[in-house]
Amino acid sequence: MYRVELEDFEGPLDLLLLLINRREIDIFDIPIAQITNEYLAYVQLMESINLDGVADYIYFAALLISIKARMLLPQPEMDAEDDEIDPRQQLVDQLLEYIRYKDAAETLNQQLEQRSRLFTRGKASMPPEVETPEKEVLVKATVFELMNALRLVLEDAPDEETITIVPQQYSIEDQSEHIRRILFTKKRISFHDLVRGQTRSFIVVTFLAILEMAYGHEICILNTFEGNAFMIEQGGITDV
Amino acid sequence: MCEINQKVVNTEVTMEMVLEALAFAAETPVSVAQIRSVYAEVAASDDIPTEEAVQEAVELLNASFEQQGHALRIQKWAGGLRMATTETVAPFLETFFQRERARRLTRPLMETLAIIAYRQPTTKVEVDAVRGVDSGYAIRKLLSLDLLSITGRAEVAGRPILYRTTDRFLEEFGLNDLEGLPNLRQAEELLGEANFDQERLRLLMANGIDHGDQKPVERTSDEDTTI
Amino acid sequence: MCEINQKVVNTEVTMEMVLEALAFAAETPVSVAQIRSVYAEVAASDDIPTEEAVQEAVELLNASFEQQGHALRIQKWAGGLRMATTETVAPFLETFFQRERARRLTRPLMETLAIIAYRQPTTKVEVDAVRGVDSGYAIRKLLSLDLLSITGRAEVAGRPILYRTTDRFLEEFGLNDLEGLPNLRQAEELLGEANFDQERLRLLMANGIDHGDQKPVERTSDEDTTI
Repeated sequence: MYRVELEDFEGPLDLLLLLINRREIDIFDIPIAQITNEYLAYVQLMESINLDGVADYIYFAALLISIKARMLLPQPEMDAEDDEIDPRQQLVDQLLEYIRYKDAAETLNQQLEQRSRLFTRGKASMPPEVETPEKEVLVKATVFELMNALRLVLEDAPDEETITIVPQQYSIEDQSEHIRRILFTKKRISFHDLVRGQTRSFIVVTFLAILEMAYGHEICILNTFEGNAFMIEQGGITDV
Repeated sequence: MCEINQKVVNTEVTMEMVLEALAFAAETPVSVAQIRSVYAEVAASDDIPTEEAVQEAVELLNASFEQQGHALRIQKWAGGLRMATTETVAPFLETFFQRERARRLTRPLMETLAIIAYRQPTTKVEVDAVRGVDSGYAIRKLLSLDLLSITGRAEVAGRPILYRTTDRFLEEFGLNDLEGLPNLRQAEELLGEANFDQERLRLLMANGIDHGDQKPVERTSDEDTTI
Repeated sequence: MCEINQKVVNTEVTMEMVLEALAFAAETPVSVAQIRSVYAEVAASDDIPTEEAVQEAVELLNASFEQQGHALRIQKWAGGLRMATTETVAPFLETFFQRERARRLTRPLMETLAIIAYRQPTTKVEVDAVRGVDSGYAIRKLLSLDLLSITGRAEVAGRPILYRTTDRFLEEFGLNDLEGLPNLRQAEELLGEANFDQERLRLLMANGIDHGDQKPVERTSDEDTTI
């Protein structure tokens, strides 16, 4: 019933501006009840299709509802100077501030567009001095580059066994074998008992091993309904 | 090094030529200070050229380019000098590179960048507050595009990271410094424009409306971030 | 695209200008055939310029460059045309690029610096362990760049040298103090959900400046076994 395409807005403030614009409403005199209803209809729609980022919209939904409630108060609220407080003021200020940056963003985008029509030297004309850079990749000295260097360390890091700070290393194969051995004697064990007192990487790899074994119907996962614990036991559907 | 230099000093290498060569070759804008010191070092001269001498060379070179019908100019970007083509040859280059249209950033990226550009140094919380949405992805993307950088942490609770724009930002947007940013207009001024509600607001919304064929859920702003 | 092109054709964009712009901006040398076809397409002309016309433009442009004392030339290579600087300005460019290179850090240096920044004071053995390669060269280089300094010896077997970052490091990275480095939570925020081991990041940063009271080497990952 409210026909605004979902892709037309970029966030709750954008949605509000769009609703205001569509009704040709004066931003300084927003009919809160009407806008709130329309806004909530959108948020419900977004929730129903599981759109990302709905949480951002919920805050403004709450804000609109509270403004609506305050508008209904029999006595208007007064500030220190005994002037009447418009419950919509904060929202309007926020919308006005947002409009300024939307405008600036559009202006800057035009500037980028204009500037991008001027071309700088291409690689074909690269002087011989830079044609043969050092083998090592050159990076700039910013904190973000420093963080990226950390990321590279993390991505390219050797296997855990060569790192002194993480001496243990587990593989899914090893953990599967470990689980098989235990289930051979015990038939059934809780995940909690299986990993009690172990390191985080032991737990994670064991958990992955269980998922893999369950997927291959080698074991069954039983929910015990006690906290978040679960049991595993031998045999998948073949046993049934 | 000295032997090489001696060879050169006998030829008449002017400041314009050095400026031209450095502004042509450098990957980022070259500062006037760098040009002065490179010139003085290679020419093995005690007289370091003045800043005015370099500025004058820029004017002379650009005048010569224009007069002789060249398609190149020295631009003042990010506090330095860099050679670039003129506007007039842009269609030829765009055809050559098969670039459909000039570069733009997506709205989430551009809004985030604008807020940081005008408020810098500032924090993610402040950007989130102005936009009304989480700007984590946009900030990371802008950092990786080298349009933003980290400048430390604010002296408030939680010590949030402070962001600012980079020289790369200035260069990409054709600005010499932050003073060159277009004035941030007052909302009242924007609203006061004729038919703001219909025209301007619609224009601001234009990206979204034009791309009506895109799927809403897939639109996570990571397309079209060419820079 | 056509509307843009029409606008340009009325201005006198010569073959020299197009040649100049393409030779300057192209990523690989431009062929004469490419220049002919781009020119014809944008000028929306039925007459494709001849090969001779392009060759003539090269001669004219180079003559103009030489006559007006420019440091640029169009060079003919097997693969096509490109722009280059004259021999005479080569020493200036060499000096410039030598300095440029010195101002940048290579990836191994950056990685080593990042690890030491967060784990300081720390030893070479620990840096080697995290990076998985020998960091001797990188550490020596960083010491010579005054980004690292020696702060004593660790009280463990062999008494290895302890390294820390310098004031120069803070200055180069625009930080007031080491507290200005992003903390663990912020690092995760900055790096996003990338395809690396978050646990490793946590371990790497755990004994960094935010928890300077913990001993680096003794630390294993067996605390915090909740899932």
